[in-house]
Amino acid sequence: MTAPSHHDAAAGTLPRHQLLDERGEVREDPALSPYVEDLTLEDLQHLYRSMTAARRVDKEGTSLQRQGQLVLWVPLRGQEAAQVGSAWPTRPTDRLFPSYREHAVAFERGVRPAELMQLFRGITAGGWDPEEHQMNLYTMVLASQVPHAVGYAMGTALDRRAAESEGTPPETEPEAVVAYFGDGASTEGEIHESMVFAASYDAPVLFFIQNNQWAISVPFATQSRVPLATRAAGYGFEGLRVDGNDVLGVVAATRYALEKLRAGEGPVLIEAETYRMGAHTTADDPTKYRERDEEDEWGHLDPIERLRVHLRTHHDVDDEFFETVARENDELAHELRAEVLAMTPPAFEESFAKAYAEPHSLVEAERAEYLDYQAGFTTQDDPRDTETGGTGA
Amino acid sequence: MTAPSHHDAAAGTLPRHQLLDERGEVREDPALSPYVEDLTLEDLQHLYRSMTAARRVDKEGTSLQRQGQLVLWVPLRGQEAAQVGSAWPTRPTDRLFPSYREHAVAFERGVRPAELMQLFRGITAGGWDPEEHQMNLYTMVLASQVPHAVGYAMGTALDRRAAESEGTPPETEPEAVVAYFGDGASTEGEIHESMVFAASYDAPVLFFIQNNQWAISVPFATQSRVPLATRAAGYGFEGLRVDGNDVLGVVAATRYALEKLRAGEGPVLIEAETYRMGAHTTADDPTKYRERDEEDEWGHLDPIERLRVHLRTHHDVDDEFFETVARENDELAHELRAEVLAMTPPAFEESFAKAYAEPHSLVEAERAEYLDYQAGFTTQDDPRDTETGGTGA
Amino acid sequence: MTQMTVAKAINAGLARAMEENPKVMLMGEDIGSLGGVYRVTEGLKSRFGAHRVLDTPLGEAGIVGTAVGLAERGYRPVCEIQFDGFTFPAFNQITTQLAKIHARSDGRLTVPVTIRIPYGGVIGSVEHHSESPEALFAHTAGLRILAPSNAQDAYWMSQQAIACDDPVIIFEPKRRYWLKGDVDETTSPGDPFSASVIREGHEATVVAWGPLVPVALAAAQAAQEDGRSVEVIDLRSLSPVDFDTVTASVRKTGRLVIAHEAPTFGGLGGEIAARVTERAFYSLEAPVLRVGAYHLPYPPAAVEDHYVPDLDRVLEALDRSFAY
Amino acid sequence: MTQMTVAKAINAGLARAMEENPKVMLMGEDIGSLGGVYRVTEGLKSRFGAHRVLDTPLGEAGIVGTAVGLAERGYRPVCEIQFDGFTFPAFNQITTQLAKIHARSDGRLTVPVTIRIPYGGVIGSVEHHSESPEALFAHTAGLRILAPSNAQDAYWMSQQAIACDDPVIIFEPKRRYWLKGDVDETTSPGDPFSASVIREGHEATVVAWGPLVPVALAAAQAAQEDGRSVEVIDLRSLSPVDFDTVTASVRKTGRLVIAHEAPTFGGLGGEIAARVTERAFYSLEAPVLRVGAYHLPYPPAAVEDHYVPDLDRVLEALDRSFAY
Ligand SMILES: Cc1ncc(C[n+]2csc(CCOP(=O)(O)OP(=O)(O)O)c2C)c(N)n1
Ligand SMILES: Cc1ncc(C[n+]2csc(CCOP(=O)(O)OP(=O)(O)O)c2C)c(N)n1
Ligand SMILES: [Mg+2]
Ligand SMILES: [Mg+2]
Repeated sequence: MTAPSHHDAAAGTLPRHQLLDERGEVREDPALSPYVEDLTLEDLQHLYRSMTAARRVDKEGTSLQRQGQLVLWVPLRGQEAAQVGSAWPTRPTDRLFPSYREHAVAFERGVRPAELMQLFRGITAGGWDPEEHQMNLYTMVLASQVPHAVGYAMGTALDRRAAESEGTPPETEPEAVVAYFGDGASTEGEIHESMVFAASYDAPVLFFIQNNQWAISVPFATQSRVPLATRAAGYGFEGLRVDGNDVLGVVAATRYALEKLRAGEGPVLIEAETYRMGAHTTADDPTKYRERDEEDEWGHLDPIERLRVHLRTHHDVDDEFFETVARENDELAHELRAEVLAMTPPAFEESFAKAYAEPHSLVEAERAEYLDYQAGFTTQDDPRDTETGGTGA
Repeated sequence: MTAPSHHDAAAGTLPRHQLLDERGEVREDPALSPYVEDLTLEDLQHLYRSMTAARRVDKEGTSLQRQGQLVLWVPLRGQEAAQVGSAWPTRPTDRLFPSYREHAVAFERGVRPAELMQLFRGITAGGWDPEEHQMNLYTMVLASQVPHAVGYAMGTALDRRAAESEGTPPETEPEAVVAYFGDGASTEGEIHESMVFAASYDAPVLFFIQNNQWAISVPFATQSRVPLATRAAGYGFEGLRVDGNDVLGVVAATRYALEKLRAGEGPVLIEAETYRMGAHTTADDPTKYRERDEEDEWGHLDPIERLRVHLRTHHDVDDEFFETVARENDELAHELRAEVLAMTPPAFEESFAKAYAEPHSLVEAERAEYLDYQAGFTTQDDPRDTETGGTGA
Repeated sequence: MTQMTVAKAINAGLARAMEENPKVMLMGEDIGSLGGVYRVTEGLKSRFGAHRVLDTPLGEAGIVGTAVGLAERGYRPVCEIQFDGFTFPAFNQITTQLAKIHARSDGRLTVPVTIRIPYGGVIGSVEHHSESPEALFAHTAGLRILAPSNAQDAYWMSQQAIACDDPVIIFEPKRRYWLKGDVDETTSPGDPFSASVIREGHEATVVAWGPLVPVALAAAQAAQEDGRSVEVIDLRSLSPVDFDTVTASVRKTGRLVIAHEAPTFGGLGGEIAARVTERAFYSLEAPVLRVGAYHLPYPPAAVEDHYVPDLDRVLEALDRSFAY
Repeated sequence: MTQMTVAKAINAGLARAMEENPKVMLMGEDIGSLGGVYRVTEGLKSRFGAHRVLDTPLGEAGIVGTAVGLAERGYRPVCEIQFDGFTFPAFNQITTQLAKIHARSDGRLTVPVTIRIPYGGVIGSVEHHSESPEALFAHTAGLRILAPSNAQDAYWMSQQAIACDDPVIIFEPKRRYWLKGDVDETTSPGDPFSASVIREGHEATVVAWGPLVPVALAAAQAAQEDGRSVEVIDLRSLSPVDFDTVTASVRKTGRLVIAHEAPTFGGLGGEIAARVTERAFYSLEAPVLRVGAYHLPYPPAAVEDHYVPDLDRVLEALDRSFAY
């Protein structure tokens, strides 16, 4: 059985890599298998932990939103293998550029779930320190982060060049950059310009597409007749198609790509074929546009389930491990919930300090006006009338 | 000998079609030769006439600009085969969307040279009736015309669908659309979105790229590592690479593509590899950025010269024909010159009638102000101070 | 008269335009099966077919750019941009192409494309879902801009925009999508490109549009309770602006406050203030005052109420005006 | 003091910034071997190397978007947009990304990108080569905008923009590229984000920027010949605007005329008029008058002189102002 895919007919010659199949069995792939040969049981357990933790946090996100504690939540369920499998092989010095659903990537980079939820709590448009985690912030305008990733990658290469020409070749291996985007976003023109620039400057950037088959209500077939990995050849670099629900396959493909990037062999594109098992966001209702059958079919391809079966059957991992992980995840979610509930918004006044890095006469004047105006309300009530429209998507 | 190309190394498996080689000899190409089998001597002479006429007009354009009679001229020399070869096979009902250098295409569509030169005379941003010639106007913002072409093509398909569902299937064959753009413009994001939309809606559009090796001073290698025709596969449609200085090859490739489009077999991309033999525009100085050697090398590949040799050696066309054509072209240029010199700008006042199709209060008010203001000058002098910067590119 | 929400009125207006003219078609992200993220186009795909209600690929430049080509072929496409903040990838097509093709062709080509943009804030969402970029389009000649504030206008302006041979952008007041109002479906109203005095008064004028119209009305009401008679104008059309109606009001009242959700600096309020001051200089008892957002990116939802002008800010501006 | 043209001054300013800081780099179409279509970057590629002067692929979104990433990596990229009319493909990157990243990151990230845009008309060219889109950027918080009018400012503002930790757009007056002026390369001047009174007068103020500054000066000179004393302000910074300097002048003169090449409707003149009227209401003897282009696409070269404001239109506005 292979994963259902809208484009298998047109897929033609581009092979789809898979190392761990739907039943948790290992498959040999001459090109990619070597890249996971060294994985220890501990590694596998780490991957399992990360994937399940992300799923648990995701569930808490939806429930917090339902309870009015978040303005929105963007579920990732189903995409844990694609995200953890691509983030885990990166080094701390590599820089990652997410879209807005890459929670498991963020966690793998050390972003705390509560930090991340600040955005969805509606108290910041960011939430964590991109420098600390070498993980950029979420970007709501689809595809816009991708040229940034390319530019950043160009910068890493320029830095090495500068160091070498100063006679101080860096001892560390070259850094790599990962740009995440979705099947829908792949249509945006900025993706194309990013690929052209990356090819032109041999930028060490991995374009990592999570093709989760849907862009809100629009099926993948609307965006492309062929796998997106096929596009890479049109820019003169390599594109790989991988089962995105197979964490080993994703780890292997990512390691392969990162190796190429560090060797200066230009950009690489990976299309991880996965599935958004839940709603697009908490404002979405998938029953409007897709069949229950399709969801069920993909349900059998759950990325976590197959790793669990694999751990059980091939590594004798027993209930105790799984129960411990589940308990830890519950604790994590519990703590997260407490943290989220305790979050308070910054004073609006602080916004005036964030728009510009240097002093700005208009902002200063408006800040003074605002403070004056606020001071004019002597009642204990907040002056705001709080009529809200209460919708969002 | 093959045409020099920046990307031959990377060209890989994508074949480059050629039917008439640099020495005017016919080459067999199993896929494309059948598409020019029916060409008569008269057809070949027509192609020759069109190509040389365009070149003659082009020369006149440069000289008119040098004499201060045009604000700018955009030379096409070297691209006559690509342009005439792609325009000639189209039908009057097909719609063409040019960039800004497609003079020979325009002439082939019945646009008079003097009509076209109005734009470069600085008296209009258009110049001809797009409906009359089924030839859109020039577009200065690179790539912007390409989504229009796709939308127009979508419209032709919708029209047929509507006619069919009304039980009045059109008797004519489906219309096709041609979108022209250059190697430089191929990098713009709108090109990509155009390709995605065209594939998604099976739009009957031919993307015709004139890869003339340069985008002003930037060589093709900066835009792509591989032939642009390679990109088509990434969208799931066919891409053809053709010697753009070989008019037979271009005719054949275009006919092949148009046939596919009319059969409803979706978009096609043709990359015609050619060379801009002159400057980018009359404001440009190619000695700043490219080698004389390269120009000379391409000089040997002149699209007109090889057709002339072919006509002479294989069709016994004699001097008289060539002399007659040259004389006719000179006359054409002579008349054109006279027409250009006689052109006067429209009154500025007319601009107020062109911005909107329907009445507009602000425009009407400003028009009245303008007329009032003009009326305030009682002297015979034009009120304008005519200091101009006098540069342009 | 039928009562309906603003969202439903747009839906009904679009449906009627599609019924009456087979060349009218809808394009956008998620507008088909889903009916749009706000359900404004709900039911239209099943009613008119997938060839007239296109769930497009995800590219705004592609949407507007192909709409231009469809218009050149004789269609009347209505594009939905999912949220205000996602208009910018299409900015080039709107500004350099859609707006200019009629002039470029010396009047030979028309491109009757309508672009619907749900806009404005206070919906408790994340970045780029709450912006008011109308001024960025008003400055460009060749475009027309409408901003309905109620169901009646929503119903008719949708149809009038589609019928107009010029490109029209409709800024839809997304936080008012569920606001109900009476719609007269039988009598086709007058010029959409005109302002409307929706409450008479003689001591000051408030001009607002779209989502702030109810706020302006509430302010006038509150002012009346304080004994002040305030006239309210729903501007309705942002390009062109009906300066005659605004000027006439200000000549009568002598005071003007303009309220919009967009940041004040560089917003349309400046244009209105400047032109009205020029035309009614001797009638003004106070400078025209503007109430807008601050020169900051739209802030996080938790503090958006401090950013977007509200009743109190309009009242405070009226007070300042009266203080002159 | 060195005499140089505006173009040469920018070239020298860029060169100096590149010398002083190895992180400064230039990006754009044709800026390398060709030295830019206006030769503003002439010689810089051979001097600093192809890795610091990038002849980029032909995509404006790619240029600005990769510059953002380079800035996040610690570089200080200077992007050239070849002509005003080709800024729009990058509009999304400029408006939703470059402008907002500092705020989005709660001040953690800075993106010191400079964007150079040769702008304005009367150069006798074809469509999209003569536009003045400054208002479309001024409305967006997070950006700063400079508009040098002379060689001294061109030299220093280039460097000051690069040194600024915020994104800065420089609108370069392309028709004045060959205007010569003295440049003091030794004394670094003050705040670039301030206006400058370049001619004193007491009966009226004219505010202009960029290419219209010489026109404003000529108008003041002509007015003087008619016995009128006109003060001229070179606005220099379009975002933020130095309202203090303008207001102080208007408090003194009582009259203000604002001239810009952009269409009047929705242009920056409205913002200045509105704010100055508010701040100097009781000092104004006449409404603030604006001189701008008409609400039409930039017309063909043969008639552009009728579209772009010139000396006579400024004088006519001054006359109207004096007539109050
Ligand atoms: C430029 C832009 N257009 C539209 C949207 C609205 N929108 C948000 S998510 C989404 C679908 C994205 O699909 P995809 O890229 O496949 O990512 P996924 O949501 O599946 O992770 C859309 C249309 C947006 N955020 N940005
Ligand atoms: C969007 C945009 N950016 C920049 C320019 C300036 N420009 C005009 S022509 C040109 C090069 C175009 O190269 P190509 O597409 O290969 O066409 P060619 O000129 O070779 O025919 C450039 C950069 C433009 N017209 N539009
Ligand atoms: Mg998706
Ligand atoms: Mg070219």
